[in-house]
Amino acid sequence: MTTPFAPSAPLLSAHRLAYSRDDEPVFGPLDFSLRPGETVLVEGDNGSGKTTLLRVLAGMLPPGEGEIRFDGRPASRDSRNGRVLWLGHRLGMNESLSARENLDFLAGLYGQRDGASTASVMERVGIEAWLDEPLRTLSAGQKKRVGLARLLLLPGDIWLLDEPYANLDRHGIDLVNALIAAHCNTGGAALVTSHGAVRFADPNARHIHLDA
Amino acid sequence: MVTAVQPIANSTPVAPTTDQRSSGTLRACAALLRRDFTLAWRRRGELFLPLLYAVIVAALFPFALGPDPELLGRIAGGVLLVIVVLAMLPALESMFRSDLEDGTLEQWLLAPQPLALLALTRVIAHWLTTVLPLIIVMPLLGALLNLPVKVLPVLMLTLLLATPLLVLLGAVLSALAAGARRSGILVALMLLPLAVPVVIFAAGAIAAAQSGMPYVAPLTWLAAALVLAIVLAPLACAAALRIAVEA
Amino acid sequence: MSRSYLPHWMHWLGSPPNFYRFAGALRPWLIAAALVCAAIGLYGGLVLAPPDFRQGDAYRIIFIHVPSAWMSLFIYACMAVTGLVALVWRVKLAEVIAMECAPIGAAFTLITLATGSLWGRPMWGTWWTWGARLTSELVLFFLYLGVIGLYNAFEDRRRGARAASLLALVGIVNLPIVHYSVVWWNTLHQGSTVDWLHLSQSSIAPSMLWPLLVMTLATHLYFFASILGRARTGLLSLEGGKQWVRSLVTETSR
Amino acid sequence: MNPVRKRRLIVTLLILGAVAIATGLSVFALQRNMTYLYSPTEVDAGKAPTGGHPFRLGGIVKEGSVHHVPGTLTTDFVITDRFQNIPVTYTGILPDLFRVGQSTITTGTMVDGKFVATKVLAKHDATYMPPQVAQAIAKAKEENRIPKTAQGGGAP
Repeated sequence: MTTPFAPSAPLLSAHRLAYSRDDEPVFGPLDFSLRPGETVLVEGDNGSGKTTLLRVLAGMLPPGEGEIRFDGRPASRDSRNGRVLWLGHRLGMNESLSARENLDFLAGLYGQRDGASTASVMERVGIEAWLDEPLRTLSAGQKKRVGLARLLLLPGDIWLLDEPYANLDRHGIDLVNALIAAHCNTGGAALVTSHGAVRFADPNARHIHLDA
Repeated sequence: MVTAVQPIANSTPVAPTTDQRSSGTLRACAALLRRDFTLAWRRRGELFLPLLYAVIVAALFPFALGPDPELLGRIAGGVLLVIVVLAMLPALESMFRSDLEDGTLEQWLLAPQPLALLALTRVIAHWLTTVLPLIIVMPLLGALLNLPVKVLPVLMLTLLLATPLLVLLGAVLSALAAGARRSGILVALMLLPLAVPVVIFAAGAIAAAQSGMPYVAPLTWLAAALVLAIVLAPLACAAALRIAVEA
Repeated sequence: MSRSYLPHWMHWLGSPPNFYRFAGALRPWLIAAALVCAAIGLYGGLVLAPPDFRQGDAYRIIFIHVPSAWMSLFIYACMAVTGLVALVWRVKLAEVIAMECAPIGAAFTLITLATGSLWGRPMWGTWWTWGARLTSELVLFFLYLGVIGLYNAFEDRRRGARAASLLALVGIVNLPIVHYSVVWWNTLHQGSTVDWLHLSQSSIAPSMLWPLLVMTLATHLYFFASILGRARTGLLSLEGGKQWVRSLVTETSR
Repeated sequence: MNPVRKRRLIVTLLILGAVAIATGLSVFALQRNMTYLYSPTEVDAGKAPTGGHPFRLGGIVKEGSVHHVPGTLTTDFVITDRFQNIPVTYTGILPDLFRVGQSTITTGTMVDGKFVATKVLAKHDATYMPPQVAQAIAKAKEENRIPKTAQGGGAP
């Protein structure tokens, strides 16, 4: 039914995509595409619409104008849901539950990547010791790592990461870069926002610059 | 600098196919139920509060009205019905709030499962954890208020039909108000008027049982409304949750 | 996105400045027509129409009660339809109209309940009874209040309008209940008097029917005039910083 | 079938199914008649609550049955549905519309075969006409020239 992505069509593409809030343009119109193995870095100052762009791509906000395509087909809940993984300002996990309980729940919703397990992804992000602690006992950086572990556990191929470097130390930043690189090496793609304070590791990554 | 690039779990990420999705639907509902039960268990102290509230209010009536057993017995059915409705209200308000605040709803939205189905599952979990205990203590409260024994089964049956209906309605209103900054007691204020017809039919059944009359008709109306609500309320709920996440 | 499915004139009217001008031009005529109709209807109902064979003059409250009751349902339907348009196509004007319907509808519902109560006391012998018609009309009133309350609970008014529109759509199940309550259940409230399909077969004398119909027309005209005016104000406050509003202000202040 | 259509189909079928079941249940419930009130025939058949439980009795005030007890506010009358009669006694002020032939809803309890009402409500039918027309109709009805249906939707 749904064929795996054709190599010719980009995983995700935007055509004349623009969004305005109360008729005040927030961003756009933008044209860009995201192909397998590609990372696009969205840069811009505070208030330039980076988060809004990602929320529009994730389908949480309706596109004001223009079009979003997945695998060359117009975006719909069916073409988007399950393959887009979203890591935003809000962790998307319950603080009273442990990382294991949260991740198991999300794996129940999204399915699980072949060969990945809750324990293995927690180990990969370096906080396996916190697997069964309630999230509220974790530091902000550790919580962010649990969020990263989610990306490794769930099977989506398009990562939309909003400020993934926030709250992370130097090692954490390297970890994010390494995870993105590994994801792209296996045919995935990532769209990453950053307000520019962090230098993205991959020199080949493309950049979208949003003006405030 | 970039550390050595490790392959992620030796696998390529592939979007799930439709077949995988439909088979995953049950698993997703089960996962949500398990999660909500775990959370409820972790906050089991909070679950006792509505119970305690119901017991205290029921205990207040003999004091307020005098301990005339005949008078108490006559009004017990209706009083218990109203106590259950009131005890349910506070929990309904926050049905989706914490999930909206910590971003879990965003994850629901992007999951490959229908949002309405997740909302329905949440309603079921909510009913099982917060309302079912109230129904279970009904015989105790009935005894406290001298409820005639023959009315008790009808009261239980009525509550089994009326409370899911109220939770479904409450879920829609709770989802609608979730995105509002100042919701306060808005959900209660919106739900109570809508609960009036439900209470009227439920009270009709109880009153009929009390006076030895057939009580099937009002229960059938409740059942009809419940059947409609089970299908329509989750759809409305899903639409409301999408608005809530737009913030 | 899917706006292109709307016909052209809707696009034109949906643009706030166009609507503002159109509504401003139409409104005085509607108000005048509503006043004329109300004057004729009230004169016909209170002076010309004969007293009822059983109720005497007390029945004359129907010339207010019945049109208000019809309006309470009609306005809710308007609110739900424009609310649906607001939800599906996200037309700003539809959001404004849906939200401005609610206070007018609530007012008509309140008038219906109050006049009914005034009539019920001498005729039925009670101010209020928990019959199906009265209860469902009361629920309608609370639905209006719920829409208003939900709308005002949001800081972002456009999101508030969409949430409240959804509530209005959910509440639409109440409309058939109000209308058919007197048929489905044995209530104290009487059944319908006016048979819209066969007006001449209505169980009301023609000399009483025509003022009722004229009053109905008057309330509709008043509603349209009122909603146009309210929508104009609503648009102005929503579009406060826009160029067209600025030029409007400079035009009028000159 | 593409997934969007499939989901829409499922949702539509679910809604239709729910509406069908709900309609069936409503029809069943309507047959059972949610009793806002009981008719004299139902009371006579023992369908109304007994043993001091209050209920609503509805019917028409029978011709020639209204007697005011002098010096009190008490009124005795008979409620009929043309098949069975129930004697009613009520103390209090009667509504304006209360008169012979008027459909009436009383709330109270059965005491020794007599209905002791605590509340009397007059149910208005949906007919409005000038007195002259009413007289003409009454006259015509006496002469059996007009069938009952032409009188309007005034079902009790």
